[in-house]
Amino acid sequence: MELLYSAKPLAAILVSFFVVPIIFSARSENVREAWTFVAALLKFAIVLSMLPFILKGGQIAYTVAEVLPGLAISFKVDAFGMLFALVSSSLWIVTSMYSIGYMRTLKEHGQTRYYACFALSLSATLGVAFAGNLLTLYLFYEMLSFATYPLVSHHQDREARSSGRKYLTYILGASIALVLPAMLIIYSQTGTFEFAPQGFMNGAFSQSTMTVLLLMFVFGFAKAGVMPFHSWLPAAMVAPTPVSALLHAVAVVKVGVFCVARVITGVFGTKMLASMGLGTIVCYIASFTIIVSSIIALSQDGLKRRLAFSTIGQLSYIILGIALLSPSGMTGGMLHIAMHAFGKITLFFCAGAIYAASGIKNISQMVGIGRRMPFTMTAFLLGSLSVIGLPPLGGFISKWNLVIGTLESGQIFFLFVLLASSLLNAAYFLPICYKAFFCTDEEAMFERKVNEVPTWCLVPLCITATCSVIFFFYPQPFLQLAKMTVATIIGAPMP
Amino acid sequence: MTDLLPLIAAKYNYWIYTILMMIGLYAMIAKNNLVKKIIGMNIFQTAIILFYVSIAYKKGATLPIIMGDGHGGGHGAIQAADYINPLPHCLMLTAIVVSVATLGVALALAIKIYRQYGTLEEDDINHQIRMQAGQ
Amino acid sequence: MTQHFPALLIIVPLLSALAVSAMGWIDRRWCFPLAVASLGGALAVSVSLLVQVMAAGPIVYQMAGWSPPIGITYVIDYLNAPVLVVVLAAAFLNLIGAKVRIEAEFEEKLGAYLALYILFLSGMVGIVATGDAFNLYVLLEIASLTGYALIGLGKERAPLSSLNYLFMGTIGASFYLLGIGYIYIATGTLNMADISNMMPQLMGSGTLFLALIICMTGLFVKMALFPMHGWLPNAYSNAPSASAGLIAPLTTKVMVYAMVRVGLTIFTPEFTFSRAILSETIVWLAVGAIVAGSLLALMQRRLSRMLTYVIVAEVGYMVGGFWLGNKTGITGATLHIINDAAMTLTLFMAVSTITWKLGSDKFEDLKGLFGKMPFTMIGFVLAALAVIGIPPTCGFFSKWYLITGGIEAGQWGFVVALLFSSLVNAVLFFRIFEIAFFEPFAEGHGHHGHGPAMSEAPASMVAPLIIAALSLIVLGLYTGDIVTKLIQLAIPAGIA
Amino acid sequence: MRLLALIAVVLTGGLIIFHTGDLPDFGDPNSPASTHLSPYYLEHGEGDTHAPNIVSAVLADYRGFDTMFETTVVFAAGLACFFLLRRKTEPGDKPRMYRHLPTGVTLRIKSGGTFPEEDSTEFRRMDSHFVPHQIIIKNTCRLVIPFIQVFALYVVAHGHYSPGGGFQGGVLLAAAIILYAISHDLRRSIHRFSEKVAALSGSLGVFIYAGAGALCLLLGANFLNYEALGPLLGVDAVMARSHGILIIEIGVALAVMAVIVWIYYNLSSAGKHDEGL
Repeated sequence: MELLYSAKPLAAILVSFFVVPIIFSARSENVREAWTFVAALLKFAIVLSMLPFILKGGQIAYTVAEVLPGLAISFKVDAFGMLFALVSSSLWIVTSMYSIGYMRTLKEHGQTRYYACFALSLSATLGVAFAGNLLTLYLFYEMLSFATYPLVSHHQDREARSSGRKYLTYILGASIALVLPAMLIIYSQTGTFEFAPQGFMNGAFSQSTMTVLLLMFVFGFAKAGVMPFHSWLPAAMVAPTPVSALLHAVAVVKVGVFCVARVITGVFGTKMLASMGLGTIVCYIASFTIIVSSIIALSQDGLKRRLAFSTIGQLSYIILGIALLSPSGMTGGMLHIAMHAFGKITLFFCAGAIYAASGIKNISQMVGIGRRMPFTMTAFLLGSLSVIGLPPLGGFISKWNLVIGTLESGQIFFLFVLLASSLLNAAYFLPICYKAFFCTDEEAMFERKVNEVPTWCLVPLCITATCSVIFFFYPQPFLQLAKMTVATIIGAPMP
Repeated sequence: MTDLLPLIAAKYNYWIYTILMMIGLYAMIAKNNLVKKIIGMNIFQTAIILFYVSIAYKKGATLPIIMGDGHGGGHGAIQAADYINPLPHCLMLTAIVVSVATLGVALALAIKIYRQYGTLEEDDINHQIRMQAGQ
Repeated sequence: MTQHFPALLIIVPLLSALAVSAMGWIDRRWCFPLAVASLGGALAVSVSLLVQVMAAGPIVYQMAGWSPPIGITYVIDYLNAPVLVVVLAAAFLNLIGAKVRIEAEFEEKLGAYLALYILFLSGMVGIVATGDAFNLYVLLEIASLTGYALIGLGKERAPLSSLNYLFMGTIGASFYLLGIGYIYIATGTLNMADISNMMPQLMGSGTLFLALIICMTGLFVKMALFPMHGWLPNAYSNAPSASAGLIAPLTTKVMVYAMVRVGLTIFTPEFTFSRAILSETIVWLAVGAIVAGSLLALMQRRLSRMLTYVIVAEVGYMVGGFWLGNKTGITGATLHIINDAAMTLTLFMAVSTITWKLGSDKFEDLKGLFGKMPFTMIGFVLAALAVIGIPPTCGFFSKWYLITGGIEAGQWGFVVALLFSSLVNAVLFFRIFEIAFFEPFAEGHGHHGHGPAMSEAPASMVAPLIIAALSLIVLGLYTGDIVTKLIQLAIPAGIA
Repeated sequence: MRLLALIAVVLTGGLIIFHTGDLPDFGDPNSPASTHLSPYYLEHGEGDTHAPNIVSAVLADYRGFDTMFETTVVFAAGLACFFLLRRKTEPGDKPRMYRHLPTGVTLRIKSGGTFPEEDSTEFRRMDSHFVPHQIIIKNTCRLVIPFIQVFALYVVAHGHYSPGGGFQGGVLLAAAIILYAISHDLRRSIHRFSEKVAALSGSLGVFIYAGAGALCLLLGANFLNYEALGPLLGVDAVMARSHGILIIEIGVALAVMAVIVWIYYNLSSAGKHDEGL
């Protein structure tokens, strides 16, 4: 495998970091938002420029500083990290566009702080994606928690305050109380943190200790929303919708599952877990979360809350996929990071668009809205189909792989979990679409004239919806990246 | 008991300094009046000074000022055993000065406290503080 | 001249303290520039010493030209060179940051205040640099005596708090003196290196064990280890802000340094950690300090008081880490001396800036501060993150070593206490962030009367604060270098 | 609280006494304390420093660095007392009391009236209603004070040869001034030896000490190594140490005298610098 030393990963991370002072000192709104765009495009360009090399099977490494003896803050871009980085950096561009429309339409306060924190969050997300060892991963994980706190509690009212408190309590509490000790115990035994394709535990612990450590990670990365550490996510929906969209459908929650996936593959090693049968435990936990969260989602009336519970379930798909430890399962899980991101962000954009245009948050009041906002609701339909996992949308591909994965590993139980959950997904999404388009004139709840949202909002959600469709037909480079990762892990030749 | 008595007799300096020190310490902790506490502090420090000075003592030795004419004559080489140990004395000169300085600052603070509360009884002062906090 | 740098470290502040105090009577305008120049000079000297030590190993300086056991020596080695730099840098930054306050609050007594400030610092520097056990006592008293005065002129209960501090401080220092007496009885010398040379023959000595206990008790009182911490919160929270910003970062940390010095250099680790029961007891005391400090901090309603209890908990970190008795733990404790000094400095400077503009540090008065004083709050947030232990701030890395040390030593109580205190710290600080972030600023409540509009503090206060806050991250990123190039070389062989 | 204190104290005392068994007997000439380091001082002290009083030699030369800080402690205490207590006397809007010395009549002058000059020989300011006119005490003290001062100078200068030195001499000098302040009154004393002079000579005293050390450093030797002063004073190394000791003893005496007087001024008048005790 080729290894290239290059500062590109660092540059990709720092782009949005350095734009923060500029955002703060910008004279006018336009200048400020222009700089956000510059940073977003630059970041995407840097990430993209690394892609060909990664696709050739290479890796890019860079060490910033050796903070502890033998333990550095270092980056290592591999296929899996690349996949995640691509998703988050491309979606930042779209979200920035959407933010402008949304924030200006609703005349939100503190927009400068908003854009600055957004940029910081993206730095942290890429940091997690490119982390070369567990310490770096943890560092950026925590940085993301703090950078997103002002975003979650953006409204600075009582509700935002209690949600912000809940958000930090869960995320910070779990990471300090569970992840940090687990890391320390591992480090004191193995003396290294460097991710390796087959983990670096090398039998340093007994099976029972391994079980405890694994669970500490799975629950400790509370951003992954595994039950019972999930309830911060619905609470965090008080944030402005672009925040919910990017952070709580893409960056924050995906960072959580990404961390779990990294730990399972890079720290513990799939072979070790398979031989000890630990993957199955995680699978059961994930299945529980999938089913329960889908059922809860059915009962939610607030659109964003329903989306939030849907997200919780979908996150556990990814964890389930990874924990199946079979090649297709892992491919499916990793691919689902990308596919779900595009689908879910579309849904959030639509929810925000509806709110910005009409001020409505609840599903029961959305009867007939499809006639007023046809583009938005069409996009919504596409997004929900993708999340449910129907062709011809990207979500189908990842779900297909997941299903194959359950068969490969011979655990039929999880196949039924996936199928049941898909039905539930359909049950909580499709009625919304149905009611939005098909209703009698009397039932329609929109007397007053509601128009489509401004172009700044509409364009992004159309883009992401279109992407979802495109990925069904052309799932590259994500599929390729996921397959490469799996190949590295199981030691197969590069696809 | 028969072993203990000669032991005490041979090392009575330690007993005396310990008792003195504990008297001082007790006064510092238990007394209510701030000036009494300051006095306790002085006893405490003095006990330690006594301890050091008693280390310096050697049976049959005299104070460490070298006898003789001081110009190379006199009675040959100086025998260290003839003079008591000068080092603890020197150290204690420092400790005495330190304790005097501490005493000065302690009294200054006591005066300031008296000016503020009109009393030096600690429970009265605490009472006043609690009354102020209650208002 | 470079070979005289260890002496200059002390002479420069001492002579300038005299000059400043004299200038207080002649022309007050010269006091402040002189003080800044002297601290800056001493800081430069300490940095150059650090470079020398890293290049060529420890430096021994013989005062009055007498060789070690006879005269007094100063020893600059891997352990104290970084501590010296941090101590001087902290005092320097705080002095600049507090300029406005000092000049407003001590107008008439400016000369005396600055002279005391510098004398306190020279005491601290001396404690860190000296290689003589008794000399350490004298310097300890210089630092304490000036400290009482610096605290005593604060508001409300300051004189009473200061007198209580004086009592406890004197008990602590006297115990240390007594311990040195016992060492002297057993060895006949006062030079640290000389004592440690004799230690191998005196391994079983009961007298020395008593000396160890007494010395440590004295130092524990001085550093306010639970349950001897009662004097600290009152003394620090009632002190004038400029003094609190000097004393809070330095005193406890330098006392912990003295503990490390006494434990490692005087008694040698073989002897210090030879009695498991002693180490065990002290680690549990430290656990008590961490838990009690954290819980008491939760109960406070004033920012500065809350921080004083955080200090109590931090002392527990360092004492516990040292008495774990393994290399990792001692590395963590030593690293935490440096990091905690920087963190406490930043926190207290931030509080000083806030009270200067606001006239109060009660929680309910902190509303809306993020909007009104953004730069001050950025500094405060960074320091808070360091105290909680979030990477890449320095607090994370020392906590890292401490916890790893605890795991290695099998002291699970200590590990749990550290994690618990991290969580409590998170609660403590986020409670304040919430108030300062969510609640709107209440116009018109009692601020200091500097015009009607509440705004950011003057640049001379904010700039040093921001520098201190950024140093937290820089220290964090250079942890690897600090540990491998300094601290690990400072820990003597013979520790697992 | 008291019971707790008693228990703590008894336990501590018990712990210390429990360990006395290991300690050398009182007056044991063979204890480590008396055999390791101190013989060097006794045997070489006079040869090294030309000071038969070994305590002085150790104090001012071998461990001169400690002593410098000892002087600094005194100075710091003076500063601390001043810093804590001193307050400006209230502006002249209160009635003041004066005694007319030739007649012994006490005058009360209301605010706004014309006050006598501060250094007037006929009128003296008073703070309390009754100040006795003790002619015997005053005159006795006047006679004694010069002798005390001369003796103090002897103690300072003769510290090499007999018990004595800068601290003892300084305290005696301060005692003379304090005696004056007690027997006359604080204002008169301050008039003769003002606060500013006290503060400045305190600084100067410590400065003589530290400056002598720094001078050695400038001359190329280690800090406080008086041998470097030899060429300057025109004597050999041993005599240079002897002279060095004298120089710093003078500095110590000056500092101690000034600071103790300064502390007395502040303590006795609670910082008001009025009539005092």
